[in-house]
Amino acid sequence: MKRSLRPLAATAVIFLIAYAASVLQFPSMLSTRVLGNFLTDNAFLGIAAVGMTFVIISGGIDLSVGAVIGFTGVLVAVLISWLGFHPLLAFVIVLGVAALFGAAMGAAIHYLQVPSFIVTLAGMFLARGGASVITQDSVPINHEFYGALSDLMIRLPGGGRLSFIGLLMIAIFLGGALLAHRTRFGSYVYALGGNPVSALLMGVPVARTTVQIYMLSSVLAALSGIVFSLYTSAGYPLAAVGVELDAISAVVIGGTLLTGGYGFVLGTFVGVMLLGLVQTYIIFDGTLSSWWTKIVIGILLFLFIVLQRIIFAASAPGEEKPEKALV
Amino acid sequence: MADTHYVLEARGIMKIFGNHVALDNIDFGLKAGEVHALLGENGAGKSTLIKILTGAYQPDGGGIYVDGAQVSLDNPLHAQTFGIGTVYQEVNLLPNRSVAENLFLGHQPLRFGFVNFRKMEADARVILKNYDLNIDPSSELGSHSVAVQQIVAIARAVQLSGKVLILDEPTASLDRNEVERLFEVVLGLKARGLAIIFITHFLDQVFAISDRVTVLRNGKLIETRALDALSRTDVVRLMLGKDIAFSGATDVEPSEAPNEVLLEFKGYGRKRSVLPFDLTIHKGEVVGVAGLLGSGRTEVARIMFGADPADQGTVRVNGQPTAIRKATDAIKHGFGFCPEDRKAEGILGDLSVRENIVIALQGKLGWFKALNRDEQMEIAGRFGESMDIRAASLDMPVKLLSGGNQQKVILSRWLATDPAFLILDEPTRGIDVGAHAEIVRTINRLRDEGMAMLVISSELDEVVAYSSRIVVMRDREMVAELRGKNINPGVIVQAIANNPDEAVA
Amino acid sequence: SIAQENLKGLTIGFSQIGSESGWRAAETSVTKQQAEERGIDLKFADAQQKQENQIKAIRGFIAQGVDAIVVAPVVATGWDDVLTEAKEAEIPVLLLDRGVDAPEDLYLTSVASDQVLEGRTAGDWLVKEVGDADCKIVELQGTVGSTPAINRKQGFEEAIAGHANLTIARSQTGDFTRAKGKEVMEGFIKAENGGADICAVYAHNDDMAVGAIQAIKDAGLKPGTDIKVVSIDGVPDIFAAMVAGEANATVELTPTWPVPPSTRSRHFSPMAPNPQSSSSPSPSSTRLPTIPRANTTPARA
Amino acid sequence: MKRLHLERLANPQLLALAAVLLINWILFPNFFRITWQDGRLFGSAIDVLNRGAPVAILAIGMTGVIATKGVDLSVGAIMAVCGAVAATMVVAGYPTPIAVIAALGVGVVCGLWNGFLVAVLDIQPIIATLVLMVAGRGIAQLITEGYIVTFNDPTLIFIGTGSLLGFPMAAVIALVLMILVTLVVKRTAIGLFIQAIGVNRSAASLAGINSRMLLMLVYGLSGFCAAIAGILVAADIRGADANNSGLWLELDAILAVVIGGTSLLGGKFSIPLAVVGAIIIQAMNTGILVSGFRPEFNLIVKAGMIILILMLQSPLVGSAIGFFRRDDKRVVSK
Ligand SMILES: Nc1ncnc2c1ncn2[C@@H]1O[C@H](COP(=O)(O)OP(=O)(O)OP(=O)(O)O)[C@@H](O)[C@H]1O
Ligand SMILES: Nc1ncnc2c1ncn2[C@@H]1O[C@H](COP(=O)(O)OP(=O)(O)OP(=O)(O)O)[C@@H](O)[C@H]1O
Ligand SMILES: [Mg+2]
Ligand SMILES: [Mg+2]
Repeated sequence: MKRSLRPLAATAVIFLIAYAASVLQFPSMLSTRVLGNFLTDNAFLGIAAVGMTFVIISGGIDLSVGAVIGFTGVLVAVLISWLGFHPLLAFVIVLGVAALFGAAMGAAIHYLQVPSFIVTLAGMFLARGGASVITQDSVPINHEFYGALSDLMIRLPGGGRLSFIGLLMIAIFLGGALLAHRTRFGSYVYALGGNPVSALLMGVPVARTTVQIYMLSSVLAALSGIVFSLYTSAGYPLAAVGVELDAISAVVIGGTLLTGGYGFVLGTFVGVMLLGLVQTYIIFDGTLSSWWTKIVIGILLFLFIVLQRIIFAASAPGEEKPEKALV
Repeated sequence: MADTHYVLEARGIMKIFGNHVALDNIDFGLKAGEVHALLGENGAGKSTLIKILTGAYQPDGGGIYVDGAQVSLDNPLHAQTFGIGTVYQEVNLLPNRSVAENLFLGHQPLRFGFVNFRKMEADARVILKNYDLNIDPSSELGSHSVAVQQIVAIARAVQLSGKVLILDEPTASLDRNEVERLFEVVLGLKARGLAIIFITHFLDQVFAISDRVTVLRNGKLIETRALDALSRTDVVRLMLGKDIAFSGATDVEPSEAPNEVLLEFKGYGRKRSVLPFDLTIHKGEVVGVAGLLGSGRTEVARIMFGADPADQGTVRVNGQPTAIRKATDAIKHGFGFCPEDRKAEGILGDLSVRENIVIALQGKLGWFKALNRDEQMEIAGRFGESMDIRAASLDMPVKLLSGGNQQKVILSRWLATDPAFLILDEPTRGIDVGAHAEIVRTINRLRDEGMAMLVISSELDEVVAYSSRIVVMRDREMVAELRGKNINPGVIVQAIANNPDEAVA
Repeated sequence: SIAQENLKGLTIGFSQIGSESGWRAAETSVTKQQAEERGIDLKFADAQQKQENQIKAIRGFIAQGVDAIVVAPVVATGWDDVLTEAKEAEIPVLLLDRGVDAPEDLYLTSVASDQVLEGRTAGDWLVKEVGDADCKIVELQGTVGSTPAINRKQGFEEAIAGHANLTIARSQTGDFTRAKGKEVMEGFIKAENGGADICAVYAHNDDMAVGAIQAIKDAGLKPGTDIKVVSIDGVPDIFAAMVAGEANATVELTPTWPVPPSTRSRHFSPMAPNPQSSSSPSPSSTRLPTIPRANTTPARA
Repeated sequence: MKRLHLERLANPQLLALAAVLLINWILFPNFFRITWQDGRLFGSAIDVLNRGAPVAILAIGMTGVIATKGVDLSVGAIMAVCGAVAATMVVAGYPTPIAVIAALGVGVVCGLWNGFLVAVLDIQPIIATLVLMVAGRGIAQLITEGYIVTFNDPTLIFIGTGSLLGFPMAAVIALVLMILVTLVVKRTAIGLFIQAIGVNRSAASLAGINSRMLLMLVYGLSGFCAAIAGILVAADIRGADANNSGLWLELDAILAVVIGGTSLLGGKFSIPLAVVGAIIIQAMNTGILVSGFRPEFNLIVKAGMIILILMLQSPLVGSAIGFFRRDDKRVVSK
């Protein structure tokens, strides 16, 4: 196996082991319904995490993701319910707004040379604040097109549903993987994360690429916001609080290095599924108090990363530079 | 316009860092079909001029002309569009990506808008073949030695150069064969009419392929001249502003008087890295290590120092059996180690020159016996003086120093710890003639003072100049040990080449 | 009226908002205790304040085939799809604490407190308390955008609307926490002439009020006397403060659960899936008894 | 001498602080009014010091972590755990010093756990500390069983709300801690070593620095600081609020460190400037409180302020400042 694919494989193996263990305990977890739910329930997180993967591979971080989801949800809802726009038009508008927003953040990061952490933190405040200035209440969306879109699904035998948004997430993951691993843009992203100085000297258009990366992340966050609004048929300023942390964890659990330069889009998919599995497991268990829920999530997280390291170490018996910690 | 046609020209270039004038009114012209050597001491401003010529830095004055037309190069990408390919001094590639991608980044062959990996890797294999490099193009660049990376950088630049090829110390840490290979490529390009800028500290190489030389000193242009009118001494005088006494490769006087044994390695080795070897090192002895690129010299050094711990064999220090599992163990026994990969494992880029010099000594002293600022200044100043480190200030970040000066800083770092056993992996890499002679002198002096050393160098003259003994590596194995008065580069080459089973690559 | 045995052995999923306050923790523990008394297998899921987690939990409950689902929704909108799924799976859903904006046939019933009324009750109390005197009020809001904060603000404003002598001088969010309540109150005191201009503080929950009381004391004023304190929830610490004369009134909300304890037979039982209930006039507005505590506990020491 | 003084004042952190304070003063003219009341200073400016103290204390520990190229997301959760430990112990009747020492000990243990994951298991800091960020709050709630554990222990309350020479205890503790840690870091080689591993861990290890020990130390210190902050916050409201204590404060602490000029990529750091960063953040928060903006604008105002600070710190403006500075670099060789 190619050395670079090992973390991905390790994560996938862990997911399978964990899933098998859960099914042994709760046989009903092996149903099309649960599998369908995995996709539908994590669609918005997955889509946002694809964008986050690019940002992290490039050596940055985007804390504004959750807030952008909340903001776009509110904007879509307001455009449709208050101003009577057609949903498709509303989608175009919010994606455009998000693209500008991301471009502005990327430009600030590149030209002002401020760490992405700060810029996107300001972006997070701005988006979340903007949403609550528009409305503090949650705004329901009642539009037949919306209803139709959120009812769009393939019913599977056994009560499962492959929803539109679940499939959309898969499509985004595949597209993201192609973009990251098969295009010049993708190689620029890795180059920036590997060594920005070298990247510049090798002729990578650093400014353009940086702007594009944050644009991509914001646009995907906005798409995730649209998905979230489809999921809940509403826009709510407090929606998706903290999703950026979930997205970052999914990315990192998926084998991407937070220091940049290494990672896989499909690893993030496994990461998202793994996080979803933990939640589903806890729901199926149903005996944990609020606090034990948190403790158990922490413990499972810990077990996953340790397991991942063990599998990785076992499959790479040669030397391993301490710098390149896996998880 | 001047009567000669310059493909690339710089007129009146100024570059000022803070209040340090790095380039002062430099004129430089490059003709098609010439190899133009750019020479000067460490810190003279060669790399800075290159960076300005390729858009990596913006000049503070003066202009750049391509084919007589003034251009403003915003970034290296812009320079590439004019057909200028560059190898910068420190290998500036992406260790996290594959060899093929490093060769083609920005120019990957596409199919339906997507990168065609199969073609890219096939092309890469063909290109690498020109350099006798038989590596997997899909392997991660960072998994290869500095020398391999340097070849990849050269290959990339050659690919990109339609008009001008700039090589900033491409041959540091390449072995003879590789250098010859490179020269073949360069001469081929020259014949095709490319203009080539070549920076090196090896005068032999300058004379081997260059047509003209330009010499810089302290940021000022000294002279541009045709090479055939110059002798080695002339060039050195131009560079240093004075003559130096050349310490030839002759005065090896291995003290046959058996000194005390300092180190005894028995069956020492590491799986997948170096086959077990036996080596005894005495006090006051310099053991040179020779071998081809990739023969495992660096690995031997790392195992001895515990950077990659040995997994078999034993080591005795002063007769006492001991275990060296990590660098701190080795340092406790008075070891020191100048690694080969200066950028990744040597310098602490953002820390000051002063801090870089005292760090190992401080590490030895521990957390609580801190050297105060004055003591640090004193130590750093002392070595700055004796090693002739050219820095605007001892408080400037070491990454802003010229490459050769960084090397001196790392050497100073270990000398400051007063080691009993010093491992030097390519210590003269990127060091100018003056300093080179100085380092050879230093090694000889330290040996006479009783220090034991293991020195790896691709420059055989140099190895001969200071070694008491030379071990030869081939295919990760110590295959020969040469001693006695009659060692010379020829003998070493023979020992290296004396391959029982020929033909692998 | 329903025999307790009927519930024995049933599995009920409970999607709780989270454990953000003592009040919420109390609600959870009452729920668990009640379920245990009735022999119900309670599947508990803490959503950590996130609607998406609640939806996931409900879906998980459906996949497990529970007998009923109880939800304390974090927000009113966004439940149509998942409730439809539950309905298709023929699992009755009960709403706790708060109603939702979904067709009434999607859930069995809603046992909710009227948060606007809570705010109004607090406002009415203050109106009566100050009489004709001028009163500058500072308001400690809950988390910006959260439903209780919006409703409790609205109710309070409605109550004081007709009384020109009562004005809200400053209003900031204290995030429902004691620490932020204290910090915000400190700021208000500085901004309003060292607190001398403030006549009353209205906090959207008791925890913020407890924090505000400390801030008032630190500023050298007497809470309860110099500045009146009225809040909502009825947690033990506010009663302690009332006994000490440092708080004036709270609107008490007793954590409860729709499964009828013997004393609260007014509530609907999940095990009486009355086919009519979906079409009955207003099951969703069944209200928890909100007791304006001020009337029963004249707290001035 | 005078020039040196000007140079100090021209650093971007102090400029940003001045800008924020100026805005506060314009929005609320009484911002700097300080009175003497009940044996203590009283005023908005004092509130800034008092309320800023927990984040400042977190920032002290966080600076070390970030200087090693790490990050500690768990400090908020550790605050909650330590506050809970201290509160439940005093409520259970243990003497206050024992309770405080136990809480501090728990903080250090939490920090060392993080350090173990990062230094020994080589797990990326963000994910290593995420474990405790999630689980820690659960542990805190487990200790308090979800309720706010209210206490009346006078010593503990004094720690939270008392004053020394008129200054709030929290601010005094933060100041003392800042001075102590800065001294330790400057007077020993620890500071240099931290920078070295932050800049280039493999080079530092080859130069003989025991990076594992150092990382353990740094994360341990961060845990210790979080414990102090947790005790302070609990003592301030006389109760341990496991769910809310320190919630999202890790972000504020990181922000403070970054505003203080320490790069998230490790290397050079300054503890005092991180504390200034914390004060800037708090000045911003207090400014919002006293200025009377509607709360739905809080985040927008905050974003605006961060953008302002960011502009002030950007190299573009930095070079303008640098114009007024003089480099007195010593030239080493001829
Ligand atoms: N970014 C920078 N900031 C400040 N000083 C710099 C910077 N880059 C280079 N210098 C200084 O400019 C001078 C010239 O450096 P340069 O790298 O061009 O030397 P060089 O001739 O290439 O030397 P070498 O042979 O050692 O590579 C040195 O004194 C160096 O310290
Ligand atoms: N021509 C080559 N073909 C394939 N692999 C090579 C070649 N040259 C070097 N390598 C690789 O580079 C590494 C070199 O190992 P090492 O650094 O110990 O060698 P060395 O003798 O110190 O050579 P140098 O320092 O000159 O690169 C090995 O992992 C080897 O696989
Ligand atoms: Mg150079
Ligand atoms: Mg080598």
